[in-house]
Amino acid sequence: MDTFFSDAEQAFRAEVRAFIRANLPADLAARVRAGIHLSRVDMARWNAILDAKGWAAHHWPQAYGGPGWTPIQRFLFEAECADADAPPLSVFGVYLVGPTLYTFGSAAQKAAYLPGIRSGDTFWCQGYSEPNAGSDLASLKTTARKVEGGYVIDGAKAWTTEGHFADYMICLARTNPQVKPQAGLSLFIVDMTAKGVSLQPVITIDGAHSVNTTFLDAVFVPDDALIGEVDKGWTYAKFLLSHERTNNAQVHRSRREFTRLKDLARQVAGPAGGSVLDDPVFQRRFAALDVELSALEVTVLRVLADQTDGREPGPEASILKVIGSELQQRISELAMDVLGEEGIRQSHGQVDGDAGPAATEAAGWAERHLFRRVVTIYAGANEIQKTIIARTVLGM
Amino acid sequence: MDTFFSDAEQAFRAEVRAFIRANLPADLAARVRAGIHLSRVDMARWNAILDAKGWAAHHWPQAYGGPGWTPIQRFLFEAECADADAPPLSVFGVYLVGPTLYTFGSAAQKAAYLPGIRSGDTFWCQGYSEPNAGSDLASLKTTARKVEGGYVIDGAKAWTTEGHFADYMICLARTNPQVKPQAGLSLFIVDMTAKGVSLQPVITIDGAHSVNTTFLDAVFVPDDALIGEVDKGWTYAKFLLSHERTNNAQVHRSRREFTRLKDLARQVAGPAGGSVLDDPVFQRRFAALDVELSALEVTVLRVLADQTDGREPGPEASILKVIGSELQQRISELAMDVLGEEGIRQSHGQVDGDAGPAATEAAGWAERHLFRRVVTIYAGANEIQKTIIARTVLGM
Amino acid sequence: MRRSEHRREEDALLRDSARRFLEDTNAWSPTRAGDPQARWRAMAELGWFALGLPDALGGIGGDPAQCMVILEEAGRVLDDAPLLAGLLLAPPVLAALPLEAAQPLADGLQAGSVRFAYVPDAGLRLGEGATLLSGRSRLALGIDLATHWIVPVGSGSANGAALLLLPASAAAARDGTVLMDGRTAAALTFADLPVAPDAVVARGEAAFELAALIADAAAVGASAEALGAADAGLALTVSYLKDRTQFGAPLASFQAVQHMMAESFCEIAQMRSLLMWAADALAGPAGERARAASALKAYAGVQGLRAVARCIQASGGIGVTQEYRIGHVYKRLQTHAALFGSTQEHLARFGAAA
Amino acid sequence: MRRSEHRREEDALLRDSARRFLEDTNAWSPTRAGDPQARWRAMAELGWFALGLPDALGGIGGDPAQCMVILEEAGRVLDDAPLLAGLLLAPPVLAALPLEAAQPLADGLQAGSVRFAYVPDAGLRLGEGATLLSGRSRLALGIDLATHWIVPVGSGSANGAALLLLPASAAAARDGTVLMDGRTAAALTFADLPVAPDAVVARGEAAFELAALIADAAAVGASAEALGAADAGLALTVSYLKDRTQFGAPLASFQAVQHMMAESFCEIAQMRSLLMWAADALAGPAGERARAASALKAYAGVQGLRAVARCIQASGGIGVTQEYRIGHVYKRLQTHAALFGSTQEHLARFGAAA
Repeated sequence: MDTFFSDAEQAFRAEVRAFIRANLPADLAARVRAGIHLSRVDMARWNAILDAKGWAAHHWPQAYGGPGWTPIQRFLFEAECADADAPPLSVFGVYLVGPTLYTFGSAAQKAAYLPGIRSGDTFWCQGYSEPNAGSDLASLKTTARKVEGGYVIDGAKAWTTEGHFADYMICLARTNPQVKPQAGLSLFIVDMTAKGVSLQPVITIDGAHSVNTTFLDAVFVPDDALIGEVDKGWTYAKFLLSHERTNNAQVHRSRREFTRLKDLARQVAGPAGGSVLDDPVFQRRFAALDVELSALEVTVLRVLADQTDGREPGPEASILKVIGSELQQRISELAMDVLGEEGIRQSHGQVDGDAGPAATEAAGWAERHLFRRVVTIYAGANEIQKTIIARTVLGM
Repeated sequence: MDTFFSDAEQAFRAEVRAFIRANLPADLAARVRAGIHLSRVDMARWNAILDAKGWAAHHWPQAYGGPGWTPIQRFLFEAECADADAPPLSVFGVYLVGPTLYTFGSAAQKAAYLPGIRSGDTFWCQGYSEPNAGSDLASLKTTARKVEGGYVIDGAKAWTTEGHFADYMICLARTNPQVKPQAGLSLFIVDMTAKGVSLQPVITIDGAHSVNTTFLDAVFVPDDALIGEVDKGWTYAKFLLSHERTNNAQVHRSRREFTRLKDLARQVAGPAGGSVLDDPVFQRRFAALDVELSALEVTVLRVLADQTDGREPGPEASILKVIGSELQQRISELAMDVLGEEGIRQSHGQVDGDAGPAATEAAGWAERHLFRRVVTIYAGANEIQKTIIARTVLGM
Repeated sequence: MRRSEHRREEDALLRDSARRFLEDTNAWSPTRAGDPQARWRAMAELGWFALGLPDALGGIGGDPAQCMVILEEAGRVLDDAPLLAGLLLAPPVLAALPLEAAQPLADGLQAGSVRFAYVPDAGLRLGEGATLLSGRSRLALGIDLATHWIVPVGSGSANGAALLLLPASAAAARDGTVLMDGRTAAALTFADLPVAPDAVVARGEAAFELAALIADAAAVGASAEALGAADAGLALTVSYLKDRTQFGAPLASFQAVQHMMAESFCEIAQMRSLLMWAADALAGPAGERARAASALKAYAGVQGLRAVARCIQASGGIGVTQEYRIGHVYKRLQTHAALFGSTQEHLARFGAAA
Repeated sequence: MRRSEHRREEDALLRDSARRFLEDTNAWSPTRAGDPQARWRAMAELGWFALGLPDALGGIGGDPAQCMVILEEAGRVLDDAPLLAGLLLAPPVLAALPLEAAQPLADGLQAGSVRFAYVPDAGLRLGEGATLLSGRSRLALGIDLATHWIVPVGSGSANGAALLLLPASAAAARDGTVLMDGRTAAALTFADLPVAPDAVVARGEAAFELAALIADAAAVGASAEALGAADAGLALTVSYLKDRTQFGAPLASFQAVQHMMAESFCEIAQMRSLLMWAADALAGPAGERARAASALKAYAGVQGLRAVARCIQASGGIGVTQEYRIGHVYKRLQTHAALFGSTQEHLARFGAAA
């Protein structure tokens, strides 16, 4: 895709690459390669390194500490980070909460929270979905009742990823039950150490703990925890969800995984002698997947080019989540086929040295493969995305 | 699948094979191999040969001239016919109208019409669907008004396959507009030469004429053209549509096409030297399709075994149309990939002799491939079939 | 496949009793029996291990289709008992032994005291005058519980093939693991293990044919478990979808969800058809047996898995939690897709045979 | 791909004017101009053939992306004019000729009096001191209208490759046919045709590289037409679905139908992305150019075709009639899937290059 980038952009890319090579701790990269659920400490370490360089909040405006990059530069930065197995930045803090705060928050909120997000000192989680409202956000039941000096929040939030090490939750709650469902919601900052907040771990299909159910039992939040205006939360939340749509494509991570998987397939013995990648059937499957991934990369670039040039996003922005999530699943499905029996082992007898690449990488692939079932469900299930495409883009 | 059949059934199969080998005219088989839309003369010829042997109406009860075969014997008979490239029997006469008449018709109707269907002397077409009611039969607009001595039918029928050479139409018309849509329909026999019947050819995507729109302009039919009771037509029509569900699977035709295509792939030069079938990617595609086709064959046999043993059809009967039609399309799609440039030629320079098998067979495959788009649409579009499966089998 | 009314009634009775036992005692059940060996003996008391054994060894006739009923039911509850080897693979091995050697093993099998594990070949070989066993196996299920190992050696060709029946006390390095679906398994490595003459069930052509039969039967049996798991998974999902309301209506009422489940139903029905063919073909000639087994295994590994993935998708968030059962169904099918020959291997073999 | 605002405005103007002309004069239009040569001259008068030509030959800069605008618009109306060769392939061929030979051809191209056809190589060879042309080509479009043939020879390797520009009066047996999509095409067979020295545009490495560029450009241009056809087909279908009522509601209101169309939309959007990459890459190094062209061609042949098949399905019965346009869109995409290298060939090449 090199023809897409200007000489200046290529130079920028080289600068990013050099910085990462010099500054990304090797043990961190190794952990990224091996698994998927990173600890808070892991993520904070890399966040701090980037922050020192001024690159942590790389898609924020310069006024709020961003580096002032174009969307294309951000794309290249993210591509290089993925290529180098750098930890992902916290999705919630950097990608979702930051933009919400600098767009809708008060001056005091910006001052209080943005620096911590940038530096990686504070972590955030998201309190949108509820146990009885999966993709149907308009039916939220959590309430925030106005009291002297603040609000009292009652309810439960489902799928609070990283909630068990987050400092704050950005929480959607019903402040007005009289109006139609979408209209009476407001957005709050909830301190996760506040009285009445409790978590129940949700172990996911991969056997890991990254998700929780969060119970909010008469949690008091002060007035200045309200973001923007009361009853406007739905508008802000929608903004949030649509703001980083290109992030939903996960195209850099998918490209990196694809490349690693292809390397692995070159080393794993195939059924007919030679490597798996010597099998023409596997070759062709890799090629077909690569074609679709290449197309997605260009689609992301098209959306970013529109952003760079200040145009409205074209209809192709709406397909990123659907295509991106399906490709993530297809890559890990292919990985399971490449790995064969190694892929279903949760432990390996001789991982120290001569067990071969399949044994060393298998556990990570299997975990990712299982957890990957979630990507077509979260952030608006793909069926909902398709309905949205049909209705809003095609006018059906 | 040989383990499925008893020794007696294997012997029956051999008898059928011997009869076909001795009696199927070679020119007829050649025409079946080459194209898809047979003339009335072609079909009648083979029908007459079978009728002389007592095998034409092979799934009718013996009381009406059937040979008294079990469903499994019928399966084997049809498999042998397909294997030998025998022309298909008229779907409408033998498969649909015959069973309707011997089940619901009067003694006079049975005597008048069944022999001609058996012998191939009379051809029938189906008048269910209408220009504004595709898969939604309950919304039919054609009316039959009671008059002295009979009914006057007004309306239009869509997709009357073989209507241009049919002698009779079995026609669903509204006799009672007062009741709910399904309740007021009746089933009539319409003489295609009657005053007021006119046809407009519908050329299909393959460029051929097998389908028509039939206009019924004040067509008088006598009282004895009514099948069964007035206003009960919907019940009869549903019976008709569900009666030969195994026929919708088209499994014998698909198996025959698959075998022929594989033979062809052995002879056509592949991209990397050798034949197309020497390419492991094509090999695997053939294998994957063969697996699904084998599964469908067993599914059909399961339904037939239930029939043989007098059990209610199991839920698997409902999937035959969906799976069967999708496989038909996948076979012809694979054919286009096997044929390459030969597949898009409507004519071939040197079809006499040394043009090679691709050139000789290409036109037939291309026509079939195009016409094949229809199989997931007709007889209840597959989307409707899936809704039926979800509602009736899964109770959703 | 075409079972008489009588056999069908027998199958139904067997299915009911197996389902009751398995539901009451499996890992998902609150009343689960704690001791795997005791549970195994209870299964034996139900007569399961007589189903596949020939009359001559005190069994009841050797009908693979009845064994499939048990395996399918075990799959429904995601049972982790390694039933496959005892039900399907031991009978042909015992039938190949001299009666005096076979009878005590058959008796023990039926009593639950003799328990077999199948150790799939991955380049095992006999050296030194065909008496020393070396090499590494593929993953074997049920090694922990087994008293005897069924070990095909050099099974790639008739020349030099042997089929061994080794005591589980034989010296072997066990590279054990917990599998994706929670069961345990191990690859065994032998290093010049002396093989006693009476441990050799068959040699040469006979061993080659027996090993092929066993490999096919393992593929079919594993797929029967997968089918049971998938079928129960679909039922669970449909039931959940009827209860769960979103956007003001039960999920089951949405057309897209209905079509997803209809597609999974079609795939599972087709998988059942292939199982019926393959179960039938296990008793027939090797060519059709191999074709049917590979067709089933390949289908289970692609369409079967896809049918279950669709159930997860339709279930939404709950579908990806550890506590909900559908994810475990997925893991069972994914595990079986990798065991006993991969999808691609089976598809290639099926294609080559046609 | 990343076009300046200025270029984007130019593209939009070009698209509008091309669409107007093509809609007014194509085979589906009631006011269609009867004479293909006259229509061709009208296209030339619109300046289309200057778009791809370099300044030095009187063109306006050689931007493949603008040529793609024309081809996409031609695809939208399923135009049967063989534009590809003149728009995309002639410019690099003319640029490789000496100026005095190229200029009159470039002038004629822009005037509409010189019309090129691309005769794809399928084992053509030059014998007898590289002066006698023999062998058979693949199917070539626009042979009837062409005045000149672009003929790559021995293009499988640099060694012995040549690129010829032959007058359409050259002796060749034409194995002509009507294609599935209604256009005419022919495979040419040459039997020791003497080739004049000035008919040889390039030899050896240069010819090999030029032939590769042309083959890639043909794959990309054909896919641009396919994209236009598919995009217009989707719009037509969506519009039909909004009008057509079944079961008491517009078809467009059914969730299953909505999802089908959303999936087609996704595929067509992805195809457009690949076209933008490939159009860009045509001006770049051979490696990325080949990869991008093959990615696009393979995608158009599978997902593009599938997107249109879904439109037929959603349309129901009318979708399979000759009089309705969507079936013709399908035929165009199926035809393009077979021309200029099959899907599998392109996928294999893409995979090998990665």
